Amino acid sequence: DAPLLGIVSISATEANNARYIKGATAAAKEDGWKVSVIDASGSADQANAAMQNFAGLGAGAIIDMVFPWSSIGAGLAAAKSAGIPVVTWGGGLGGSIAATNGSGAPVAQPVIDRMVADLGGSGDVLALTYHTGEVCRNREVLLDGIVGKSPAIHVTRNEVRIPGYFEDGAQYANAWLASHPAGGGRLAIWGCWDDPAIGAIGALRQQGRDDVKVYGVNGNAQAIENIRNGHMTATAWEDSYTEGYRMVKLLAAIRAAGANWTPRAAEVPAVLVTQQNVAQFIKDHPDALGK
Amino acid sequence: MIADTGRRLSPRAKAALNFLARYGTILGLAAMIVAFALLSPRAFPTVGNFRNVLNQASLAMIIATGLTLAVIVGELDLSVGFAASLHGILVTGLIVSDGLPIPVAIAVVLAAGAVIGLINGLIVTKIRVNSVIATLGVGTILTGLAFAYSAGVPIVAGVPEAFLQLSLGHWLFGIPNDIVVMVAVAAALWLLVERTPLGQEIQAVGGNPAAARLAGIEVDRIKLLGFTISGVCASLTGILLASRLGSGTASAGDSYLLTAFAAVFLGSATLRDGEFHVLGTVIGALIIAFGFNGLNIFGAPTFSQYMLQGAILIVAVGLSSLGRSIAER
Amino acid sequence: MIADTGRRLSPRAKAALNFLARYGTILGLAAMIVAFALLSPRAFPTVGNFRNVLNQASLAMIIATGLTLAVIVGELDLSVGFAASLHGILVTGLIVSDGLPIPVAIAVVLAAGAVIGLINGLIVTKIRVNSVIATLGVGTILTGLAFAYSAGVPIVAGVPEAFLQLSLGHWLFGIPNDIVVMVAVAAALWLLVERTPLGQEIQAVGGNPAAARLAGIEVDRIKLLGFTISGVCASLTGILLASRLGSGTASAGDSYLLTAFAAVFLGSATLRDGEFHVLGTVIGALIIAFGFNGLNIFGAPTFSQYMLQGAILIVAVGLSSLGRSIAER
Amino acid sequence: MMDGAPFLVAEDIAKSYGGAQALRGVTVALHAGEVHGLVGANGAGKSTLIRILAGVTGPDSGRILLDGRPVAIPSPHHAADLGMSFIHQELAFVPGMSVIQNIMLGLPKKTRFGMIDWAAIAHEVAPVAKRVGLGAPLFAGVKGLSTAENWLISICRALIRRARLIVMDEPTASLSAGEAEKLFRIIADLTRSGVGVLYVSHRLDEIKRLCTRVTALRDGRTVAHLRGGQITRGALVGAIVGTSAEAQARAQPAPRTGGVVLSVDGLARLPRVRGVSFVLRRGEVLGLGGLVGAGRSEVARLIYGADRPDSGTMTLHGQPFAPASPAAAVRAGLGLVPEERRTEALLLHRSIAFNLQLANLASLRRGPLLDGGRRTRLALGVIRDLAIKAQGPDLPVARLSGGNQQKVAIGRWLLRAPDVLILDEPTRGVDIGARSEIHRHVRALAARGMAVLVISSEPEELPDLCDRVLVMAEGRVVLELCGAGLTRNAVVAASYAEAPAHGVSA
Ligand SMILES: Nc1ncnc2c1ncn2[C@@H]1O[C@H](COP(=O)(O)OP(=O)(O)OP(=O)(O)O)[C@@H](O)[C@H]1O
Ligand SMILES: Nc1ncnc2c1ncn2[C@@H]1O[C@H](COP(=O)(O)OP(=O)(O)OP(=O)(O)O)[C@@H](O)[C@H]1O
Ligand SMILES: [Mg+2]
Ligand SMILES: [Mg+2]
Repeated sequence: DAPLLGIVSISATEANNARYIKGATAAAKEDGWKVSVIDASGSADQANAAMQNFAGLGAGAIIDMVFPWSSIGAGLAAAKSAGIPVVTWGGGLGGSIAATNGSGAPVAQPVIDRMVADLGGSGDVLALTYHTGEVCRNREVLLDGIVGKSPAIHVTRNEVRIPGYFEDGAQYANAWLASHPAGGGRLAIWGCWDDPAIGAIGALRQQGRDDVKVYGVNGNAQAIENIRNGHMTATAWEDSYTEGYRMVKLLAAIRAAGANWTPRAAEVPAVLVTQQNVAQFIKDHPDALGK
Repeated sequence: MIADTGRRLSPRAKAALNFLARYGTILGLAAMIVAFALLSPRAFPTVGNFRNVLNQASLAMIIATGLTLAVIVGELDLSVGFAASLHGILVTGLIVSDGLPIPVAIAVVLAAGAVIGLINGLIVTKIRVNSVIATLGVGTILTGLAFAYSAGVPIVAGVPEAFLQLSLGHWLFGIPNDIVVMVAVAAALWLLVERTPLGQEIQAVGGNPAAARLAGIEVDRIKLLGFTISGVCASLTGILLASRLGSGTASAGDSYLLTAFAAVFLGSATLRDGEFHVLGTVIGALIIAFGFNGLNIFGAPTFSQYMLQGAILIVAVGLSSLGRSIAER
Repeated sequence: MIADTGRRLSPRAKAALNFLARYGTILGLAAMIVAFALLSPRAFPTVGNFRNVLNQASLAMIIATGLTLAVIVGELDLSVGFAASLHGILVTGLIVSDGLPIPVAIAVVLAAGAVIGLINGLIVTKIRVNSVIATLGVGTILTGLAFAYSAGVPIVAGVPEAFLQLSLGHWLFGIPNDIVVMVAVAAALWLLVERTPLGQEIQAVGGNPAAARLAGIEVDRIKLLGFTISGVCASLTGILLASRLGSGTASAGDSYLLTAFAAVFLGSATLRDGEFHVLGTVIGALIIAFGFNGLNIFGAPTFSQYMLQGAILIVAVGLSSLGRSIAER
Repeated sequence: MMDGAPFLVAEDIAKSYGGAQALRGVTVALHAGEVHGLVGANGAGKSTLIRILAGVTGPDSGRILLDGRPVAIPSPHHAADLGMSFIHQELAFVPGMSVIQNIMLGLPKKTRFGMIDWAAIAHEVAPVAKRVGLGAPLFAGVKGLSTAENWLISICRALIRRARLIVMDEPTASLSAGEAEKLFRIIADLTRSGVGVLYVSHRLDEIKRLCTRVTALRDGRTVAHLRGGQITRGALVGAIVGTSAEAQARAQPAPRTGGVVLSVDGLARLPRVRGVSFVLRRGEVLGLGGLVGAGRSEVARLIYGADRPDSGTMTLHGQPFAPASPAAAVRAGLGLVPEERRTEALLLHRSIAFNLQLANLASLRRGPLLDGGRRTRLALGVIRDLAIKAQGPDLPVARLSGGNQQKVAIGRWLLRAPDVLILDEPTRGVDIGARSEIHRHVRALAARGMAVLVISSEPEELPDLCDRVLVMAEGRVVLELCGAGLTRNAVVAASYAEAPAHGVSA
């Protein structure tokens, strides 16, 4: 019988999650896993329940997507006592997690650098943040570090919710734009991942504002499309398909090593996508548009 | 010990309280706008910002006025948010993957919205499942359909600019289309409920279904109508949302559910005592939209924004209801 | 043409329908369990898995039985999910940052839950704000408080093992603690509502507040009690959730809101006709938990899991209500 | 005993609701062991006074003295503590509860280990239930009980509380002669044991028979105190309406030449209706008499499509008639004024005009819209015709007195004028003036060709109003009365008759 690979996603409909699942599923097919995906729809409690269920099923491995290791205590405990390795994507390394990737803070670095450069050292930034997520928090720390070196850049922060990030992104942008009229200085909107920034783009377009640069992270299909159309300035394409693919490939080694396994991060480098290189990028990664 | 329990309010005090009871919520909205204007005199009270607020409020308002119809006939419709998500995916899918002309795709999706509303209604009136469970169940199924249709991947590539202009454009005197659509929907539903014979039946069914039935009103049909209108409005919101986002994205509309409910229940304290009505919902949606915008422009930190938003809800209704309960004591 | 509309049900058919009306929901639960057992004969029908399901259901059930009290007295409490989130942060914060002993921290948080419930109740009974708006407003404020307390960052470091054992341990005959707590809460609330004089007043207030008042029952006090119990149960859920997650995380408990409502309304179709009661809620929560677990274990694709979950809700209630409506026709 | 000092005095009580002055200065003195009648036209303020005594609402001015000491009654809870017990005009039930739970609502209950001891309570309640004639099983739900049975539950609750004063607001309005008789005997027992009873009724012969003193209200003022021999029908009518002339209710029977409009054959819905057959002719007023639970309201609901029959056929204007819903019946030309105005007929929070329009929306259509002006005119017409005491057509129906609410429920159908009108207890709670006014309207409609079916539990009403009366017992028609044979006593006697195996076919 094929071993079971249990995937617990915070939101299987979120674009990046979906791409990761695709990659993981492709690798699983090659390695002879049977895949089962549970959408916890943002609920940590449901994620724990799903992990317990997978443990009860005697799964061969569990992938936790985005829930930080700190919020899946019961699930980890169940997996541990059943001897099932748990890896995370964006959940960080801690507890009894065997491996992680998509930790994503470094991914954001080129985008933030690019934004600060575009601002030329002064201006206003609307940062759309999500503190509950470890990845987003780390990206924000990175942002603070880089922007902190330019005292003339002023950052306004707003927390978005999951779900609800589009609407929140749009609403926060809308209000921020009202107090930052065109012509007052250089303006930028930064999303700790693409979706809130895409919500903000809706607000910008509705107000007919083209003086604000928009930056995202992750490079989901919609972000690439927006860059191509000129509505977004830059994003870092996190190759989540490959991340999913490689993580599953790593599982064999984890299982073989058993108790001797040393937890580690297995990151996949990101690609900075801008309006200048987007055409070439799409040529290189046609799948990035979600086809 | 004094046995005379008479505490008579002066006629003037009573009139003031009655005024408060009726217009308290609207006064709350006005006071809030004035307060924000004083706090952020340059950014808040501008034509541009007000247009933005209306624009931003329009989708929530369309879904909320539709929901109002379901609530007036005495039922809850918890499927509206999930339905909006599905319809957003569906309309982009029909345009992008199936190559349907935009008007045809929109017509198909609006029809699908009507059908989903009808299904909600049939489950409630024929199988007699409580509307909370029925619409939650249907909403969950719709989420599944959205997954099935899109495999969770947003439909992005190839969304034509003409479709984006649906929400982003302004074809009438420079007024953003979303606002025009919102005003049209609210006005049509207001006319239907308040000014037509059918509207009287709609109101009667929610007020006392047993009495409405014995007065010769087809209660089940009216309920079906309420659900259907709610479904169509949800699909309209989904279409405009997809146009606004430039993509069909699963669960993009889910969060409208709570906003719409807040608007509808805020509205029930407006002008009338605890009755749901379209105009009230419009005012409720405005309170929510102006509250969010004003707090944001003022630049309060996120946590205090939440606290103030919560307080605005309670105070807006509290003004009316306190006035009413003192006046009637 | 025959005008004879007679369709007489045989007494046996009528008895069967009445049985269905009463036990339809429970039959649905049983049928679902049997179906899953046939589909996944090795993994589903095991003692371990059933203990697992009960364990998973326990938090939702605690919050849902508490909510049942608010709903029985005729009000909605939309703050429970947000309250659970806040209390989870609060309890870890008190233990980790303020170094309070675990029992003291728990007692403080339970008291905070009672106070929040009381505030909900006072806004509803004294200011007469509709309970949907009041509890949504309070819930929003609680979200703000949770942010203010934790800045949205999960409280992880230094959570003592003893606190984790609260939810993960099993101190009584190897039964997981969560299950023990859940059974205790449900049993206590069931006794209160169904078997005590106070419970009669609670039922009366929800059934017909005007009649209850005329009969000399202090309606407002009973409503306060309902809200307070709902608040305490939400805080208990928040505490156990934090222990289960091993951290205090903002918005971790938010999603209990919909689950709890689904359980409560599923329950209202169980055994009784559209009345809310504690036992019904317990069964409703079990239906949801077994549905989630069975579909998980069967490993259906994500989209069909949603569709089946939605269908389970509707069918479970539909069995009862269809039976009832045919029998009464 | 009766001539001692009164133990409860309500002195110069005034109360206004918004612009309406419900009470302008009312004084009532109650003695232990007496039945004190409270009479007055609809909207005179009787129920308002009672609500003040019960602590449901507070007076604007005036005071209440108990045993000579002023007391405050801020809530119904306090009223109970002061030893007062109430049967309010508007029924107050918890629909999801059982009979015994409703009886014990708000009363202290016996417990064991903190848990309610229902067995012990039932032991206590059963004799009281028997005494008032409540036949329904104590542990059954109240859903599906008839209005009369609900009233008996209210009466049980008031009796079990063991009060010094029991206030009864139109307790017999929904009772038929038998139950009323039982109640009168109970009242007699109560007064013998020193309990005071404040008794409100529009049935003047009851007042005459039961009361030792009477206070009459008119427009919120005390207009007369009568006692003993002063309590005559003429004096009561004079005090209530301000003149001594009582409108003649009995109309001349219209010549019954009309053809059959509705015929009912073998209509049954077990267990309440067991085969009912009759015909209803154009221009006639047909009465349906009988005891509580005889199945009359059920027959009305079956004809109206509100319930489905087990068997039986109907024809309307000679065509087969089997309405699937009340809406279908209304389209076919029927109308029904249901028994329970508050739950079955009215939207209490809506205006008079809104309530009146509901069966008449087609006639208010102007283009696609509703003709608001016409709606107001029609409402004003009904308010005038039925003498509804209200400040205007926009007043919510909840603010009307009980009798005036009943007039709104009837007014809806007077506006529509259907071919067949079914009236279930049409004058329940309506004062004597308005009662004859309603009777006059019904007769006028019949004279214009309408066929009317009237259900009434009030013994006088059917002989007053009807051309012909069918008496029902246990789900069957047992007797037809008409002409000289149609008298109060004949109706009452037939109600108690053994039900024959087969009904009398009309
Ligand atoms: N809640 C209220 N709001 C406004 N007006 C009211 C309210 N309750 C009663 N009234 C008015 O007070 C007056 C007295 O009403 P009340 O119910 O005391 O009359 P009643 O003598 O009991 O009449 P009936 O015989 O019809 O029961 C009426 O004109 C009525 O419209
Ligand atoms: N929907 C129902 N379900 C169950 N039982 C009912 C229902 N409606 C009425 N009944 C029962 O049928 C009996 C007959 O009621 P009905 O109202 O037809 O009698 P009635 O002759 O009009 O007497 P009343 O004067 O009490 O109205 C009542 O005693 C009641 O218990
Ligand atoms: Mg009265
Ligand atoms: Mg009857």
